[in-house]
Amino acid sequence: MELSTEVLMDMHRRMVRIRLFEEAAGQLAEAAKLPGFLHLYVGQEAVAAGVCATLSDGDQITSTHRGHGHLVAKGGEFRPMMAELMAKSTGYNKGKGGSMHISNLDVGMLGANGIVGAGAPIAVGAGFGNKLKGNGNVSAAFFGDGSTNIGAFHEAANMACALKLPVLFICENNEYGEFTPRDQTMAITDIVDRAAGYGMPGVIVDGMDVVAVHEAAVEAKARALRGEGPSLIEAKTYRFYNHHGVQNLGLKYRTDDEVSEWKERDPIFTFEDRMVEAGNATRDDFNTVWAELRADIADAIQFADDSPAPDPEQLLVDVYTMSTEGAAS
Amino acid sequence: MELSTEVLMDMHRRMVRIRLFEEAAGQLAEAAKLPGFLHLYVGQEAVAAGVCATLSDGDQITSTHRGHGHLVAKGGEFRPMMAELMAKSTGYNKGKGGSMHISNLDVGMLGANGIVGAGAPIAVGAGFGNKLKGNGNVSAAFFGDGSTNIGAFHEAANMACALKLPVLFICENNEYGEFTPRDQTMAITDIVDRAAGYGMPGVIVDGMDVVAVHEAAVEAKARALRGEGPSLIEAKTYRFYNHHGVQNLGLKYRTDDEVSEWKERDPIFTFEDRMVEAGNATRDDFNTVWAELRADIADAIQFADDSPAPDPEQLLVDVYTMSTEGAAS
Amino acid sequence: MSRKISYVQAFNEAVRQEMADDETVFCAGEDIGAFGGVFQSYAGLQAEFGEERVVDTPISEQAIIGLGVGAAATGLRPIVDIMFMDFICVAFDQIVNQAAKMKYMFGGSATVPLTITTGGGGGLSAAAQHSQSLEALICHIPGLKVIMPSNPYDMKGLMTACIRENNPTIMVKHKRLLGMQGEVPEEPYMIPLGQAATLREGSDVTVVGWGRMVNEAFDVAKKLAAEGIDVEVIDPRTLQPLDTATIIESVRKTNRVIVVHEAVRFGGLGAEVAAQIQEEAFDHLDAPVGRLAAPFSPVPFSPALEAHYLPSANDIEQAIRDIVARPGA
Amino acid sequence: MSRKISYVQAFNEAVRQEMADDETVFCAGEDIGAFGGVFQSYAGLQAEFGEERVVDTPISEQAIIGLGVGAAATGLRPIVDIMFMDFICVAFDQIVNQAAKMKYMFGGSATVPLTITTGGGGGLSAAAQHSQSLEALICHIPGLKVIMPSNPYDMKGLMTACIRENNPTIMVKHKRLLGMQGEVPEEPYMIPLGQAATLREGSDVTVVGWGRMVNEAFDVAKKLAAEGIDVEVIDPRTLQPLDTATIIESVRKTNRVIVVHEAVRFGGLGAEVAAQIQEEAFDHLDAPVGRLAAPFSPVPFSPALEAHYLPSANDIEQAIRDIVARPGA
Ligand SMILES: Cc1ncc(C[n+]2csc(CCOP(=O)(O)OP(=O)(O)O)c2C)c(N)n1
Ligand SMILES: Cc1ncc(C[n+]2csc(CCOP(=O)(O)OP(=O)(O)O)c2C)c(N)n1
Ligand SMILES: [Mg+2]
Ligand SMILES: [Mg+2]
Repeated sequence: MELSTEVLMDMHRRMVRIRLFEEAAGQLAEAAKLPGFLHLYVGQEAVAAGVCATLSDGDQITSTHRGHGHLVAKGGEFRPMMAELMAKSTGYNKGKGGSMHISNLDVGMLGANGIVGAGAPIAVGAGFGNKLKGNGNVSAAFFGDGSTNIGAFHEAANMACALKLPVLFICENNEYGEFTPRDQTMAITDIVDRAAGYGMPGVIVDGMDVVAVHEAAVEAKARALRGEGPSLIEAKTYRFYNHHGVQNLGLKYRTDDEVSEWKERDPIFTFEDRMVEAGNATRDDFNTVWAELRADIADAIQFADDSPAPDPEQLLVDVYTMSTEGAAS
Repeated sequence: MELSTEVLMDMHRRMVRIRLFEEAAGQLAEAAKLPGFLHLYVGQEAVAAGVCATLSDGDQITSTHRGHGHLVAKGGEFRPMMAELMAKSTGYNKGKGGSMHISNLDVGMLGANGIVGAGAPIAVGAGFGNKLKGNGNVSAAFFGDGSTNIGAFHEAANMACALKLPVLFICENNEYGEFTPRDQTMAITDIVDRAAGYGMPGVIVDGMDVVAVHEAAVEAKARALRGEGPSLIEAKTYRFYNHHGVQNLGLKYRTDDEVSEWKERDPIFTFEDRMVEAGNATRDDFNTVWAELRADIADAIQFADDSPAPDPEQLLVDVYTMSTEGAAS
Repeated sequence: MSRKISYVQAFNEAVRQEMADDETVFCAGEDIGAFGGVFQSYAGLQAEFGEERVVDTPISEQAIIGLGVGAAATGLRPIVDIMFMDFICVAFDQIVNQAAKMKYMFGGSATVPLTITTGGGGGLSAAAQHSQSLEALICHIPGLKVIMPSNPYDMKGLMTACIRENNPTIMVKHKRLLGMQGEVPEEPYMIPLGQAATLREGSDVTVVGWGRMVNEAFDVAKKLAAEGIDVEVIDPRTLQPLDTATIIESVRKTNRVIVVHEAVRFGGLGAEVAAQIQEEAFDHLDAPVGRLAAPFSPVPFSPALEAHYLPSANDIEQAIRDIVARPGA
Repeated sequence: MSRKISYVQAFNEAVRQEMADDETVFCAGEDIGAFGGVFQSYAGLQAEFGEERVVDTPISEQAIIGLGVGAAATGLRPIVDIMFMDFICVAFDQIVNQAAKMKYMFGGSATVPLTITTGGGGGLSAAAQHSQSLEALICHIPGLKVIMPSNPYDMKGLMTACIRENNPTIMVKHKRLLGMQGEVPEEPYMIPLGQAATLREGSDVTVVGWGRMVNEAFDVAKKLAAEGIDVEVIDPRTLQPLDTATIIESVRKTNRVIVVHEAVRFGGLGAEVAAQIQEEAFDHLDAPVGRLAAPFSPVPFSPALEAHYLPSANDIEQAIRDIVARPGA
């Protein structure tokens, strides 16, 4: 598949947006400016970017505890995202959700999720809706390697296959669930081995290569839209920071060598190198992107900083929708 | 594998015991003498008999809503079983459990279960215990095709594989979950396709052939005891009666042809024919078994009939164990 | 309005009429399609509305709720069925942590017009895992609405209101009331959620009850009227939000009150009702708020035990006699 | 006994000493092995007792509980960890329908000496799915015991009692108390389950609270003592079974009582406490039983909102002032 420079640069931009957002969030967390937990997506950018570049606002994704990356890739804006992480009233979730529940339905992002595996069944529901409405949309569930051990993942995968729903299952295999290596929690090496048990195709892609991810997603989406049901894409990837926060907590559950080997394969820098080599872009092009987005991040932080915390009167607002009938569609 | 006549006759006896118990239970239910729900195992006898013939009292099994067959095969006695179904104080569960929770820990039967899929994680726990104690025992989880769609099954299978536990997963694929055909609820034909996703071997056996089931179980048990972890055995089988109770409820979810084709393959009668043909037993041998066990059943019904209902004072007994320390082992 | 139909038919009619009226309504659950559901709640609907809108699902309660959440958040009005109320435990995360909280966590941007239907209550010798009344668990969870009708008329009106409601609702059908006959208008109508019904006015004592228990209380009240004991009977109908105002007003008049439910007394919803009454009507109470409920044990299988387990008409009568006999303040 | 250790160290010490003393004790949970658990509750145990007895599990809460149930029913004393209390919802069936009911359903023949440990409570900006206090849900389930210590001394004694207990217990560590220091004897000791502690005697009003809240109440009581308001402070420590006798006795003396907890007020355990107090001490009450608890909403992420969500020392102080100011009967 030959991708246009436009698509390539779009995916690059998505990756850089994630990287800058996450690095900034990490710094703010270290400066104790972000309350709560923070799970950074740095290192895995190619997965979200490659998949989301195939999706429109009408397509939905569900996410995980490691969710900002997905929302950025799906088109989330820096200002309300940063404000949400800082628990401000101008955040996407009005400060009520934070990092683990960040969401924006306008761009089809049905929420980060604090419960491992819980997003997948919700993606299946969105996919069911798309099929029933016949709107030509698909949904994609992002989830980690560790989450494929939980019941909700299994039920979601099987149901989507049984009902032939237009759903993409995107596994981000970063080889760890929190501080425990994948091979201690499953007797298989490739998550994709689970696909056959549901009756869907499964493919392994290099999760550090946004083009490879994109190709697999394009194919899976086409299959879904042909009415042939879901697919499983396993992206082999790695998180550069700790499970949560920025620093390791003393325990060496990953070797320095392992970390630096993966960092060599940085999804953004290797992509830039290839683009420059192939003559598709110049260093300057990329520098411009980084500079522009850095400015956006600075602006977003300023915006979030200037925004007020939610008013205590908001505490009991939005527990329920107050209208009946017709508000949903 | 050459099986001794003794083993063959033992398996036959287990099957006939199940058949007679279940037929009697069905008749009692029709006569409104059994309260609650009743899920009969008739047709599937070869599975429980073939597997349990490889197990000792020290090995454990977990079961399903369709649980009497498993308990009979594991060595459950007619009297306390019939009494339990009739809600008598002399039942295995003192009338508190009934058909859906019938159990007997002395023979290693950790209970029928009213929650689809819930038995499998418990079998994993028993298997963990066996491994930790190094007692050379194994546990076996029986479950239906439909139950492999539920999260608990998935988690149990994966955990047993990850921890390399001596557990046998025995799927009774009777092609239906209640009134819904299997192919509407999964996009695969063989449950065994799920085994690879956990990293365990899976084998399909003719669930109407007790010898085939037995062979597979022997192999799975040997593997478990070699410390190589669990196996999945899928027994293709069929229930001759309705999902619950004896009669169909009007709805023709299975064709008459389908039912009678399977009945042609009755696990007991075909086994008897083969035995007679091979000169391993005579019709008379079998008639003796049936007659003897029929008498046992009559005795058990009499026993249950004569037994008292639980005294109301038993209502709040056994909610908790009243002692601390040391009662468990 | 002289047409009489049953409680379960009233449920069915509400679903049918809403499906006919609003094409965003669909149903999904185990065996609800071709078979119509184990309680026949969904009988005939698949024939009328097709397999796309009346969906037989795998045995996957988590994915069933997730299907509903995802479809609801993206513009449909799902009705999803959990066969027995006991099984909400299998899907508890999706109900409690996803469906209930999505709107709030998302800062109000999500709307989840989801109806969960299930069958609750005891009295069928269905034992510990098929007989529970677990309303207290879900009434404690902000974001959910919980409904438990006691008669066919209320069933239709409340079910219609659930389907049109823009928040997650849990409609609990009492299994022992399925066949109860009553007058039900043919045209669609709504009973607003959160409005109690005063089934009988009285001056001596108030009895608050729901599900089958309030009908028992009503019969007792009629009987005692002949003796000059004048009982007011209140059915909250919706348990969350609870119409406390109607209850408090009644207690301020009668000065004595008994709450009766099938659920276990400790931590049951009766505790909340009692706590609120003594908070709001402290100076009006001539006796402590009485609670009649199941004792602290799992539901026993034995009919002899279960008869003692569930509150009976006799128990209600005795409790009323006792409380009116107590000297006032 | 002048040695001070922290709440979480007290937990850890109890586990370590019981493991050393009883080889049937083992631990299993996510990241508890090499890493020692996200709260470091299990720190050092794998190094001391090996991988066989301190087991890192897959992310499979249902199978984690099932592992415990099956191992407990076959003679071990499992301690299984559910990282955050919110996640009990993921494993709710295994807790509520299996662990809690097995003994009773089996007519007493099973013993389930299982300890479930988890981290509860808010105040860490951990948002709606990592902050809940769900004790009311499990206290409503016959068969379980529920423990929530408020200080290091109680933690060690209660955790030791849990491990030695022959029924399923749920030990809830309050996340905000993990670092709390206190004097803890080095030798093993038990605090019997079901015994409240009177932290402070007083004559004007009783405050009943648990977890972090009772410590807040204690500080308020000390402060108010200077003003001559004499507050009795009771910590039930075990919530199921609840030491009602101690509470009732206190209220009969003080005639006024406030219950305070972090959980949502509606349907919280405070309702049960209030209901029982008004039943048992009706004629002794000079004011309605007061309840201080979280309002009816999910836990908000924003620290500004969460501060208003959780009851505070100020709220407790105000409630005490109000109730003692109320004219008596
Ligand atoms: C049901 C549940 N169990 C446990 C956790 C705690 N937890 C949060 S993230 C995580 C690891 C997830 O691993 P994986 O799915 O591989 O995602 P990754 O963090 O590697 O992106 C765990 C165990 C949780 N949030 N929910
Ligand atoms: C969690 C749960 N969901 C649904 C049910 C209702 N139910 C009881 S048996 C059954 C079908 C089970 O099918 P399968 O596993 O194939 O076993 P079979 O009945 O065919 O032996 C269902 C849906 C249940 N008991 N538990
Ligand atoms: Mg991972
Ligand atoms: Mg089946």
